[in-house]
Amino acid sequence: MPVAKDRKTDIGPPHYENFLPPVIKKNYGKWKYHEIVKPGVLMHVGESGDKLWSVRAATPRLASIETLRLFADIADEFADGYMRWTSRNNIEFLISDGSKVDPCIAKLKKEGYPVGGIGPSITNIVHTQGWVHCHSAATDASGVVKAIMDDLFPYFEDMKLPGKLRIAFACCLNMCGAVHCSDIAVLGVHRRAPDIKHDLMAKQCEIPSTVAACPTGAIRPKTIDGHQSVEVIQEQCMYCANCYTVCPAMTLNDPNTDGISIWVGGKVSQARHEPMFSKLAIPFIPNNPPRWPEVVTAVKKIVEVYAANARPFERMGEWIERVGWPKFFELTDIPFTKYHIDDFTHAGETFKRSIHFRQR
Amino acid sequence: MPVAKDRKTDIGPPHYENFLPPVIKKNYGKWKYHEIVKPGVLMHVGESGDKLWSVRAATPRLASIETLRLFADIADEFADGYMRWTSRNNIEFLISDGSKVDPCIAKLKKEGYPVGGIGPSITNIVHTQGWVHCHSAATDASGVVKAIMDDLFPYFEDMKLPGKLRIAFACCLNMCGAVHCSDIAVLGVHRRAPDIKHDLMAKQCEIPSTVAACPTGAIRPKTIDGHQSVEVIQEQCMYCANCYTVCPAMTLNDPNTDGISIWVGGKVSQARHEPMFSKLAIPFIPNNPPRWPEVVTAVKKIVEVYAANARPFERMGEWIERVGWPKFFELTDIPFTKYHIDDFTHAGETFKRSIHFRQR
Amino acid sequence: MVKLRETPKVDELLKGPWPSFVKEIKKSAVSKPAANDLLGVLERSYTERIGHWKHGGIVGVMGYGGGVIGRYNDLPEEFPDVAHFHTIRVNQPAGWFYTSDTIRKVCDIWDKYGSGITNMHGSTGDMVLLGCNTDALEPIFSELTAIGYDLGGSGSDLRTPSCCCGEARCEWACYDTMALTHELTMHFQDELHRPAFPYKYKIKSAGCPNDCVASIARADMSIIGTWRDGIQMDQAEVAKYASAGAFDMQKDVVDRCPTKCMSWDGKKLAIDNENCVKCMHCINVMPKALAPGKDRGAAILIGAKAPIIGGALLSSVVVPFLKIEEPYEDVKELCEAIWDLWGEHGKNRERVGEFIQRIGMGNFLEQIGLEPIPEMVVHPRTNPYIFFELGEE
Amino acid sequence: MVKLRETPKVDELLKGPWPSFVKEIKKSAVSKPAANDLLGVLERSYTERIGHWKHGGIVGVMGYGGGVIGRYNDLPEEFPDVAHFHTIRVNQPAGWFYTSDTIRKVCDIWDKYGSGITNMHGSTGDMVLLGCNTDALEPIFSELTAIGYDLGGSGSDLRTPSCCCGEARCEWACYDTMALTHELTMHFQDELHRPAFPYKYKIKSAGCPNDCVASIARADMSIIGTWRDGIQMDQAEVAKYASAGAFDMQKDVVDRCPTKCMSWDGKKLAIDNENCVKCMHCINVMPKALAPGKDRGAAILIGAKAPIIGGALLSSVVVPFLKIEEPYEDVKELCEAIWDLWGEHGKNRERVGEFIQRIGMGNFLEQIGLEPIPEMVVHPRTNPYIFFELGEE
Ligand code: SRM
Ligand code: SRM
Ligand code: SRM
Ligand code: SRM
Ligand code: SF4
Ligand code: SF4
Ligand code: SF4
Ligand code: SF4
Ligand code: SF4
Ligand code: SF4
Ligand code: SF4
Ligand code: SF4
Repeated sequence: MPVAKDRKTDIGPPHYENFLPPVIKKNYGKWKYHEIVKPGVLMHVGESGDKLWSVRAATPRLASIETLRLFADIADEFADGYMRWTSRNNIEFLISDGSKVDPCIAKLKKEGYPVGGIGPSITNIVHTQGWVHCHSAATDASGVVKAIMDDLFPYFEDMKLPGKLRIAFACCLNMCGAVHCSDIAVLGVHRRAPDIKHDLMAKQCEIPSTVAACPTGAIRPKTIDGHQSVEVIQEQCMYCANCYTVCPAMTLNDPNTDGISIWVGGKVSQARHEPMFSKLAIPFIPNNPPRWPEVVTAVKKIVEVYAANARPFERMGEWIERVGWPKFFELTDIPFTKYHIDDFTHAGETFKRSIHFRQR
Repeated sequence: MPVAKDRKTDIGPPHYENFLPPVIKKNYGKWKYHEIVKPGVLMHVGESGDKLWSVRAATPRLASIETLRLFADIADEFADGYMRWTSRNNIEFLISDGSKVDPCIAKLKKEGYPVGGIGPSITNIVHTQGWVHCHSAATDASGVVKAIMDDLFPYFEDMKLPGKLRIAFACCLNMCGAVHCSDIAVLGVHRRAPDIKHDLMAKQCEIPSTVAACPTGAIRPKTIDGHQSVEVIQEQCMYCANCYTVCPAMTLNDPNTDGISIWVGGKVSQARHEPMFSKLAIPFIPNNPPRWPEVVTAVKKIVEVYAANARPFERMGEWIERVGWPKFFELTDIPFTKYHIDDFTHAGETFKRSIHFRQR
Repeated sequence: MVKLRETPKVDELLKGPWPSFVKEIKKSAVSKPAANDLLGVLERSYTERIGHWKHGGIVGVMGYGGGVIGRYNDLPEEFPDVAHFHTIRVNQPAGWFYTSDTIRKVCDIWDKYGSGITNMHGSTGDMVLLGCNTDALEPIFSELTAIGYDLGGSGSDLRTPSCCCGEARCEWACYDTMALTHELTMHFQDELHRPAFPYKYKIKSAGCPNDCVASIARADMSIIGTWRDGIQMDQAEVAKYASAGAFDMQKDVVDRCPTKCMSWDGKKLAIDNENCVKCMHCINVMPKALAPGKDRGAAILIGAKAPIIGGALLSSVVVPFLKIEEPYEDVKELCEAIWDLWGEHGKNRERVGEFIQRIGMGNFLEQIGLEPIPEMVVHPRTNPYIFFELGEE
Repeated sequence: MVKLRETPKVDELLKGPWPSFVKEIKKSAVSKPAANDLLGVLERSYTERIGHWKHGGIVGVMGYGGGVIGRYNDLPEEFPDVAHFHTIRVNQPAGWFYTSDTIRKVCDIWDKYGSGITNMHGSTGDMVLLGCNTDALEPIFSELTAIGYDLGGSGSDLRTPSCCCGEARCEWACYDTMALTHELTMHFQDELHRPAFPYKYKIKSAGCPNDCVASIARADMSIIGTWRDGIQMDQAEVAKYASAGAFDMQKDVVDRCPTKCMSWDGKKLAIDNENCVKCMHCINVMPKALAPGKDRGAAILIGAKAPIIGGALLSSVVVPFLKIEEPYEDVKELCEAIWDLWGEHGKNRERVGEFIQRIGMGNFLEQIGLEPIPEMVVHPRTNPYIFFELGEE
């Protein structure tokens, strides 16, 4: 393929200063406080008295260049061309003229990019590739996210929740969406051992690294009609797909057994309670595209129970810790099964080793 | 050896009812409340209004039959012959005539069996055999306990501590004293790999069970000049003595490396805080019989710091949890070392995975 | 009357206010050569900073596999009278209650055959007779049975069950710990005397959550009293405690409640019993005013043990609440279900707590026929490694 | 202008108030065959409930080992225009700030060579250009560098560092997250572009304990702003919040403090800063009244990761407080010390968090030259299995 002559490498990203609005350059490191002036709009006030309005709009994260050009036009029209994306895939227009806030909001809504996600609300769902691009996806990402957010939409636009509620999505255990510390985590899961394409083994994989990839030691080298290959001890496989990631011949995707699990009560902020992992709520829901109604209903139910019962500022996990897991399962009508009881490396640490529980 | 003709077996222990004073038989299951009328004396009052005084006296646990006969005489004189031992090796005289309480106390003190150990005090130390009877002891038991209690004696006789303070002692990792959940635990430790008596291996041990006994897999079968024996990978041995317990040829005792470690902050009651394990405070103090002054000083220091800083009813572990471990090490002047950082199976769970700590 | 051995080091421990075990050994030494040799061995250990005992082979009484710990001295020439120095574990009466009469009878037997030294009691709960010859075992055993005593456990068997004094001397007992302990001990005599388990199995019964026998830390089966209804309260007595001023009702009681389910308006104490986790604290500080509810029973937890091999364990909840009533069939059946499973699949020297962690609590519960419920966990799993049984669906 | 593929199932996701990714793909599909084929593949997946992508072999740009994820479709005959569908990870500017001008330039390049579809942004933080042919990689790269952009990380290398907006748009930033992130990215270009580690290494920088980039959960190295002195307080503003009544000062602020180190007498708020653990809660609810102290810096934690293989990890404290000042030598040296040790002794595909657990935190600290201190643990060890280094004594 063609290669440029005076080829530049290792230049790194552009310096952020090139992209900061003057009001930020001036007040950089000297902001005094902020207010949420209305849903989706932050006003930061500098020690100088200067003000900056940030208008936050939802995006599907997967964005066409047509949309990016539209955002550029909106930025030019209302924000002197300045914008940024957030760590949760929303876009923020950085406005120094307060009078342009409402017109900007109106324009965004008209174009179909609603404004919100600030404060005690449900903001964008951190998510991953799914069937749009990844090989090991146990479900689609963008589709499930779209279906859930359509249903939870009011929570994005208003700020009526007890606290922030973060939802994350990942399409396989690799957890590219880092769902392991979310108030609600939606996670794609495989549920059967890999189906080994023995003929491809030699071509596509290294036997030793494939064997080594297995956390449970379920993979053993085996010669199958001449081919150097491997076998999987079914009872030991926990469908983590780690072998598949190092060896494409260990196919794991299966329409009949793949699906979605739901986890709750994680957080990463240090606010009040230390960060927590999400815990298993629902072990499995079958894939039901295009709108995954069972998943949507389950998530909504959990959100509603939380909204109705948590105290102000309490995150999902803090609330559950206060009322106890038995109460959580009771209020959400989710059955508690043996799958909920940990049986991995540190399982014992999660067994109840006191009698501090509420008698029923 | 001679065997009785009409030999009785499996008759079990005598029925406790044979040994209960009338006031207990009458009020069994119908006690209303109790009061600590003075150090070492409990008064239980029945719904019937009946009263029972229990006078609790210290014993060294290791008791001569001469002493047991003395106790029997004291019981006859003051308690109609009724007595019991507690779960912590104290003796209690069960008195139904209040006027006999003080004379009983006087007699016990005269005989050298002081009265106390009730309420927010330091009661008897649960302990083990040590050099008096056990093969795997890394230190003596009774001697260390005696030296410590001599020094902490005032805490036994009065009730000035914030809460109960339980001390336990075990002479090796088998922890027969179940020290793992004590406010202060004194634990004998070996610190080098077993010295293998290869000639005895065949006679005294099974190679496979010896190899299997090792939690770290440090033991490997090996033939040493003809003898079937084993070898120990030094770097992997953590001196748990488990091999020694199944195979006497793996001797572990060593005057130069054996000694004592000190642990703090455990509890078993459900009161307020769930039960907790004791945590490492001092990794090692050499054996220094007959009075182990360094151990005594260390224990006393911890008790005094706790007494001076904990809130009412707070157990050692509750207090440390509230003020933080850095504060504990600061106040007790105990150096924090890499040995304090767990490196066993669940080590990661004890790493600080938040920034919730006090900045210094 | 023998001449006592010279023990200058050990004698240091005759000093001080705490009762001295050295004095105890000397009391016996005047009439018992074994006790005198023990002094010599100890002095030697105190000088060399090392013990002198050897792990015994199997010694015991006919037909029993447990109850005796064989012990031999490694300097038999120097200390011939402790060359054999076995201990006998005598099953204590439940709650450790005795009369002067029964104590004297035991002493007489030990006087006749043993070192004259005892442990009152061993950590598991037995009355321990410390030090005798192999020959003496059978005679001691038959004389003990003659006065109504039997041996306790040792080795891979049911260990001597023990319990707190419970209803005999405590207003907080939520069930009759001593009756249960006695009945289980009698019912399982064979399991207690003839080791047939993968490893030891200990049962400890505490009448309430204060757990005065440390059952949650020291027993493979921990039976801990608790209640289901509300705490019984006498407001008048509460007020007295409040005015007595021995403690601060808000700071020391209300604020110390683990679920903060109490409130105090200066006059009345209110408890939201729905959220009470039965920790006992408020009751403990006001015995005259508060008491456990009326709907009493116990929680059953499994698996506590000392650290070897995998690290110490506390027992884990398997039955959150059970009425403890004669003839205790459900408790006995639970024991048997656990022993059958563990007995069949447990490895040699694998405690039941370690066994549960190896096979998984979910599988364990399924096998012994208990439903999984959230009370059994601190929280559900955080890792996604679920072994799905697709057959089920 | 191509004819769009029939996608009845996928079209269901055009409905509803939330912006639709299907609409986005269609926007590109009208001019981009690849986007149109992507629609077809998706419809197929939605019908069969299975994905159709294959894990790519190594594709990339000359001299780089990372930055491109190779991807191929398993139905190339049916969907020829996505037979190759690689993604390019473009290193975002720190804090994700852009101008309309720079965005348009990137769009023009992607318009010329790619599918027209992007992710703004990927989970690690990169600008992700989604789907192009192998041939297009070099041209895209040279045009990107021409407008000042470079590739991000992938594979076993330093992954694209990311950070919260920090001082640029937040009053709570305790250090300049964007400056640090930019400097580390520039300083470690080689580590970023040429995979030479045992596995990936991610760095995320959050300006304060709110951790708006989830660094403690998502980065091998989590740099979290905090402070050492007292919280800055404006009592007048506190009073305003109190009277405003949006929340209850006692219940919602004081009682929610993790160490209960605050008190409120109805007029003044008092903070015992000695016992404040810098959780941010009180500051969060009263931005006008409270602020982090003046002695600001960051805590550095190591080792977060997703579950595979040993279970998910959060980062662990290795440096409780560090002043974060240019030229950040100490942060760079810490990175290098860790990379040297892990690079030499880490196993293939072993994340640094797993590595630390394998060799032991104590040993890890010793090797990278940090003193063990109690702030690094929740509590000291509970098990007695200490490997003593007797040489030391
Ligand atoms: C823009 C953004 C940072 C960025 O550089 O992109 C940001 C910005 C702000 N965060 Fe954040 N946070 C942002 C992601 C996060 C994350 C990361 C995540 O969600 O993955 C967290 C951790 C969430 C968690 O714990 O799981 C996060 C936890 C917080 C918290 C703690 C909330 C809590 O009670 O736990 C605060 C404080 C508050 O809101 O009271 C906070 C507060 C704020 C403030 C008020 C800071 C300020 O003074 O400007 C900003 C607006 C608040 C808001 O959005 O409600 N921010 N914030 C991110 C917006 C994401 C979005 O589009 O919705
Ligand atoms: C006699 C004995 C039970 C027996 O059957 O032998 C007993 C008897 C009582 N205990 Fe206990 N406890 C006895 C061992 C224990 C143990 C076990 C142990 O220490 O190994 C514990 C668990 C300790 C721990 O958590 O590590 C124990 C934790 C308690 C508690 C909880 C204290 C706390 O705040 O954690 C109480 C309640 C209280 O004291 O306020 C309590 C309360 C009581 C009461 C008041 C119960 C009553 O109403 O009679 C009894 C006298 C109190 C006292 O001794 O201060 N008892 N108590 C044991 C006496 C041991 C001794 O000689 O000192
Ligand atoms: C006598 C006693 C200590 C004492 O001075 O009181 C004792 C003494 C021995 N214990 Fe123990 N254990 C005694 C209570 C305990 C306890 C405490 C308890 O039962 O509450 C524990 C901790 C709780 C537990 O069971 O885990 C205990 C945990 C062990 C262990 C470790 C077991 C484990 O799974 O980790 C061993 C090792 C073994 O079994 O081989 C052990 C082994 C031993 C042996 C038999 C070691 C040996 O093979 O010689 C000791 C004999 C010492 C001797 O010279 O007689 N002993 N042992 C206690 C029994 C007296 C009685 O029957 O009342
Ligand atoms: C693109 C992205 C997801 C997204 O849609 O945004 C992504 C996509 C992939 N990740 Fe990831 N990971 C992405 C962020 C993450 C994150 C989140 C983060 O960085 O904050 C995690 C969890 C945090 C962590 O690092 O542990 C993550 C944990 C993994 C893992 C598990 C690593 C582990 O140690 O457990 C793998 C498996 C592997 O490395 O082989 C993985 C592997 C992959 C691969 C390369 C799988 C493969 O071999 O094809 C995915 C390529 C998908 C595709 O079709 O392009 N990805 N991956 C994210 C990178 C975009 C960017 O550069 O900005
Ligand atoms: S989570 Fe799994 S399936 Fe989804 S993008 Fe990451 S690696 Fe691919
Ligand atoms: S899916 Fe995971 S557990 Fe199963 S064989 Fe592959 S690597 Fe092993
Ligand atoms: S703790 Fe160890 S040395 Fe002490 S009695 Fe028990 S087994 Fe023997
Ligand atoms: S002492 Fe413990 S660790 Fe060391 S070899 Fe023996 S069994 Fe193994
Ligand atoms: S455990 Fe409860 S019932 Fe038993 S003695 Fe202790 S306080 Fe009383
Ligand atoms: S028993 Fe414990 S949990 Fe229940 S109300 Fe009293 S203090 Fe609170
Ligand atoms: S992490 Fe702190 S500094 Fe950074 S944006 Fe969030 S609140 Fe502001
Ligand atoms: S920052 Fe957190 S810990 Fe500090 S005072 Fe405020 S609420 Fe308490």
